[in-house]
Amino acid sequence: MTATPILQVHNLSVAFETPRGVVHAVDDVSFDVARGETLGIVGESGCGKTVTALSLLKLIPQPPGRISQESRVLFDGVDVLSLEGEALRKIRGARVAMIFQDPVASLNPVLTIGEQIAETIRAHKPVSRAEAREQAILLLDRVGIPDPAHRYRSYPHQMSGGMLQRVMIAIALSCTPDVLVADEPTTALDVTIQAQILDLLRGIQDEYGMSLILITHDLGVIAEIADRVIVMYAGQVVEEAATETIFSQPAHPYTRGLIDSVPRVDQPQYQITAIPGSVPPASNWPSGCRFHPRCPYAWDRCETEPQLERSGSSSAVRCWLAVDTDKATE
Amino acid sequence: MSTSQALVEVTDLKKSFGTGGWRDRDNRIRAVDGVTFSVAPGETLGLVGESGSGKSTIGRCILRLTTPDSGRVAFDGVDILALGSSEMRKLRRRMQIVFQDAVGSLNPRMKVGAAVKEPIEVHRLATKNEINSQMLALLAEVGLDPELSHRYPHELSGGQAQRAVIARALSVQPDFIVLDEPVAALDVSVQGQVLNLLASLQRARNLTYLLIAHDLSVVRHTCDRVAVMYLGRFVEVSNTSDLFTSPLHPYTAALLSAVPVPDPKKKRNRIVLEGEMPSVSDRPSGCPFYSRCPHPKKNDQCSNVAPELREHEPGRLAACHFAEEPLSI
Amino acid sequence: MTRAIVRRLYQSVLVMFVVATATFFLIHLAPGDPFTPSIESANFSQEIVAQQRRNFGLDQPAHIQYVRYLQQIATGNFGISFSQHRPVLDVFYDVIPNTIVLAIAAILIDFVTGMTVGVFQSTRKGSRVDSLLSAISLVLYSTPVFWFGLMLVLLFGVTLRWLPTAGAIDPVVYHSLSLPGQLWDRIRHLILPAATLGLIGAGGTARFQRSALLEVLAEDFVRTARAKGLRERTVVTVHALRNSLLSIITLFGLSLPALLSGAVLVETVFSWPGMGRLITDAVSSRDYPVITGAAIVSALLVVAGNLTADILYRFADPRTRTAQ
Amino acid sequence: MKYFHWTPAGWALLLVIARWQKIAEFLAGPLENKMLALVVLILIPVGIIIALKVTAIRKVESRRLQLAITTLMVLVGAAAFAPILAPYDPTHIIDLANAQTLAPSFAHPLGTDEFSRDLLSRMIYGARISLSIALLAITLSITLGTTLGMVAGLTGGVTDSAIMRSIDAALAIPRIVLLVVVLALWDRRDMMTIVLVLGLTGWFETARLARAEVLSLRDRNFVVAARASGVSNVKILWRHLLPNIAAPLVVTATLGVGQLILVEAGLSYLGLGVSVPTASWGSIIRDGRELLFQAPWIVTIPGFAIATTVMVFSTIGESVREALNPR
Repeated sequence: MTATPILQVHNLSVAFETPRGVVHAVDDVSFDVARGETLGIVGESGCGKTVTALSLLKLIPQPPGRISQESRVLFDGVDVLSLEGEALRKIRGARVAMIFQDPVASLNPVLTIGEQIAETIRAHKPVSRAEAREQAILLLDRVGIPDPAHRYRSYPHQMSGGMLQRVMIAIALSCTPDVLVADEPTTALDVTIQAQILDLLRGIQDEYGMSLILITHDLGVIAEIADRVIVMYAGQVVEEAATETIFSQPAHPYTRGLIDSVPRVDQPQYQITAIPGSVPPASNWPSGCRFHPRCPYAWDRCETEPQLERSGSSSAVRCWLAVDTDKATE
Repeated sequence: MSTSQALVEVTDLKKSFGTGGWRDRDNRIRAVDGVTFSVAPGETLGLVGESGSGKSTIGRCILRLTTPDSGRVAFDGVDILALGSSEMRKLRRRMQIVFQDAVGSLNPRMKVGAAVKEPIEVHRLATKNEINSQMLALLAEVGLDPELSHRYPHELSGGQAQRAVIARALSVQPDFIVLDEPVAALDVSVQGQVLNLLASLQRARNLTYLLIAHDLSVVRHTCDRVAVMYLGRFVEVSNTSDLFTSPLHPYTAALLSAVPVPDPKKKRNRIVLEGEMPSVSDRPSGCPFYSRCPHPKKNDQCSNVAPELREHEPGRLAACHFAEEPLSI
Repeated sequence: MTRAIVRRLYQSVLVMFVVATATFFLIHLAPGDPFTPSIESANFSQEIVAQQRRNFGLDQPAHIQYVRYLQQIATGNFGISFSQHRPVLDVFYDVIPNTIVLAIAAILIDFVTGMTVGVFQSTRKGSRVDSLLSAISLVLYSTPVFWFGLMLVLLFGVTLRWLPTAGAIDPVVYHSLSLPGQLWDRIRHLILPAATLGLIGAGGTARFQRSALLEVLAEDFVRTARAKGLRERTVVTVHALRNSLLSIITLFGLSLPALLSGAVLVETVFSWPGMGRLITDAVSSRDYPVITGAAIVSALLVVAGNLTADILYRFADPRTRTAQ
Repeated sequence: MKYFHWTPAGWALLLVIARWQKIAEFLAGPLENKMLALVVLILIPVGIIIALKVTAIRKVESRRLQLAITTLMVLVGAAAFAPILAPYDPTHIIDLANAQTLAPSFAHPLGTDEFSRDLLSRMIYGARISLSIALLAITLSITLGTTLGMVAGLTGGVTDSAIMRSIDAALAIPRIVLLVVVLALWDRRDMMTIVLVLGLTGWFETARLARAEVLSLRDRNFVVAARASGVSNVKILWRHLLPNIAAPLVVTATLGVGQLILVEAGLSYLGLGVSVPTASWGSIIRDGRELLFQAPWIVTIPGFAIATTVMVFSTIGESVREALNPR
């Protein structure tokens, strides 16, 4: 592990033009990912986590999307957002790979799964058709698909969601990337299959030594797999900390509320402390601190927007409580 | 209604769906394959299982939204499958359903207020003058701003829509509500609100719930008793606290251990199941769980003889030959 | 898969049966007797009319008429043409090849231009070229096909004098030409009618292809393909186009009746000796055996075309080709 | 009020003053004329209001849509008040011996046909024929198609297959061929015949659409929830199904008007439209085709009119569809 992070995101802001006005999906998001690290990004629907993930590979359709001028996504020192054409293509899938939430929709229904793996290999490596096929079968075997040589010729509709997510992982692994971005990889799957996929992700990360960015709304998944966590709310990063710290000493009221509002399978609970209100729509963020209309600790200072304050190398929080320690102890 | 009697009693319920035309009799999928249970008044029974286990089909059969192939469903002592359509319509007032997809459960062309009022009008539960005030009272009861009665469903957030759906279900003053994944589609921070609302409504109105869910933590929080389903059958039925601390069936154990816990310090004995739930159309001859069972003692008996759902401890049933030697989690 | 095709075949037979039945009732419910020739063909011999009536069994009770009628249709016996004094089937043998040649040429123009333009547009969505081509395709889509034909006649036949505007061959010189010369003569005659029919159709096809491809381009698997680092060309051709082809095949099946409808009008404009021209001529001479026969034959063409499209679709889409 | 402008209103007022004598004649004239005006004047604004309402909800605004609606209003005005606006009697032949085709001039802005009939007047009267036929026929076919499609979708079983197989058969015969077979039976065709025949042969696709929509809605949760609340089938049909299939039907209807105008023009071109001497745009082209070389304007002008009208309906229909599309 070297000191320089493999991926650095600086001031990422993404907006979308819609018929109802401009939607600021992601607002000034910054974070680093070290080599070999697992970074968890947690947040609810509409908090901007998927848009952030797609921006890492410049996969936001422009228009209607718009990535601001100040935004930088430095992969190994190169700004991905400034790349075009071949240079961009050589990073996508080869050095930074992605898997998505819905494996059924994410695979092309009219191509065999084998072809979809092999074409990725051939897009990045100078190998023959037969060699790509061989490698694809090995990958299918690696991700735990039984009878891979036979399955190579299967179409997506012939396989279950769990198997297809394995295929997606095989595609992602095909060029041994430095970073794997997994956007809600287990949300569409049953819980026993989710356990299998998480095991697989952990296994390949150990084996290939890649960095993993895991995006999810499920705090349990984060607790199991992430080294470090970023909590997003309403298009912004509200808290960043090591996984243990986030769960033992959540600094932001939103993080705390989120942890308290999920029922636990491992211990009985008689009342859940729910966060009041609902997630604001991206077209209309609240002014000031975006969480303050739902925050139990909000006071007049929260009418103005707090900044993300760093404390130490790996933790940061966007809350006036963290600044105003007198108030916090009250 | 006597309290000792079960409110809902289901006996040997079976339901299968055809895949092809009427000629493919052999190709039918047995979604629910002989299920027996009862729900006591005021109780919450949880129905847990992975997708395709048949849990939603049971909910629909109980409300006769689909007609089961065989078996008996008794509501407050009345066999609802034998009722004529007009008697059934009257009985519908006492049993309601709440779906996962809240926005989709509301007519997109009908304002929220009208949707809540409709069942009251249908069953003539209030005079014309009272309907509006009743509707507003219901909205208040579920924690919705009366202003929202003039909105269309697509103008609501998921949580608000689910509250409106609950208000509509309450409008006929039912005794029994089937909750089919009521919070699965909601944001994490909103799930808790809706669960708390359901719990307080149950206390205030003495409601009986059948909660269908795949999320075990929600079930643990909400239910008095839990039935675990696998391939259209019950593999375990138990009171909630025992089920979650010492499951008898290896599938329940595996299911529990697979749920990620939001506590990085907690290290558990993790059972990761091999493979996937077999397709319901080619059901194995012995124990349906045989192919994936992690139990160290599984043997030929398991592959040949399907275990019966038997009572192993008072109030605890399991369908496993080795229920006496459960896996630890 | 084979079972599905067999079922479609059986359905097609059923459809043809209903078509035949419907035409039967149409004839019998018609005000007056369709086998009474109109004024123009009044000099027609009573003998032939009587034979015609016997042929269609008009002297028999209704149910026997119906069964006999179905038998006749099934054996391809549509009666005798009033105006041409010979079996309708023979008349059809002369004209159907012409219509099929015209239809195939039009389909080629229609789908090649339409799909090319549609694909081009969807890769440049929102650009100026896109809006221009959209406007052109809307105009074509909204233009009456016969009028477009007349405009082409006016331009290429009258003003520029590049191409012949009537018939399938040049009646004066055709038979003195060499074989390649004859072929060239036929092609020259084909160009304007086929272009009329094809370009009008291409307007609709382009609009359809554009929206079909845009829809596919918004799918998740296209995003996956981009995330994998495939070339944009590959993303569009291999991933998106192949999926949009499925809906184009469906469109092809659906557009056949419209194409034949258009052919009726275009053949009239260009005096093209095909089915359409035959039908309009038959109408003016009240040649009812030809009219009903033409309805059944064109339905047969449509049903056959639909069956082809359906089988093609089943081969193109693995989801219907291989069972779960 | 967005589509209301004072300038055209002023022009309209001037027109009323200038031609008040014709207006009096029109009001005292035959009932048929007034009925036609009423039909056109009612159906189109209702359609426009629905279209605007739908598009306004989703904020689909475009110059194209505005242009289309303005053009449509001009067409509708012309069609409804043809007797008032037309400068000449469209069927009046001045003097058969001296009849001649005149090129466009000040007296005859669009020229005359071979019988010296004023083309502008014939075009204006043709507009009402083409529009009324298309509008009445679409009303008939949408009503018929919706009813039968919903019946098929809701009852299922034998009724469903019988209706669907008949529709398959009817759609297998190319529209023009089917119409030719039917229309050839009539010797004289008045407007109502054409409307009836077009309406009765035009509902097949609507029925398919209505059936498909009903089938997809039938299992949607809000319908299931209504059933679970004990709502009767009739009420489910009226309150839950019909309002939800209305939108796609409006789109089909709007696009269908355009197609009907094309079909009607085609029939008139074949000589199977409304019997002479009443002018329709298609029959003007038919009359003019012999003079294609000498008087090309006779053929050219009605074609532009047809294409414009169809484009107007296509544009409105597609805007509505776009507004309804969730994406």
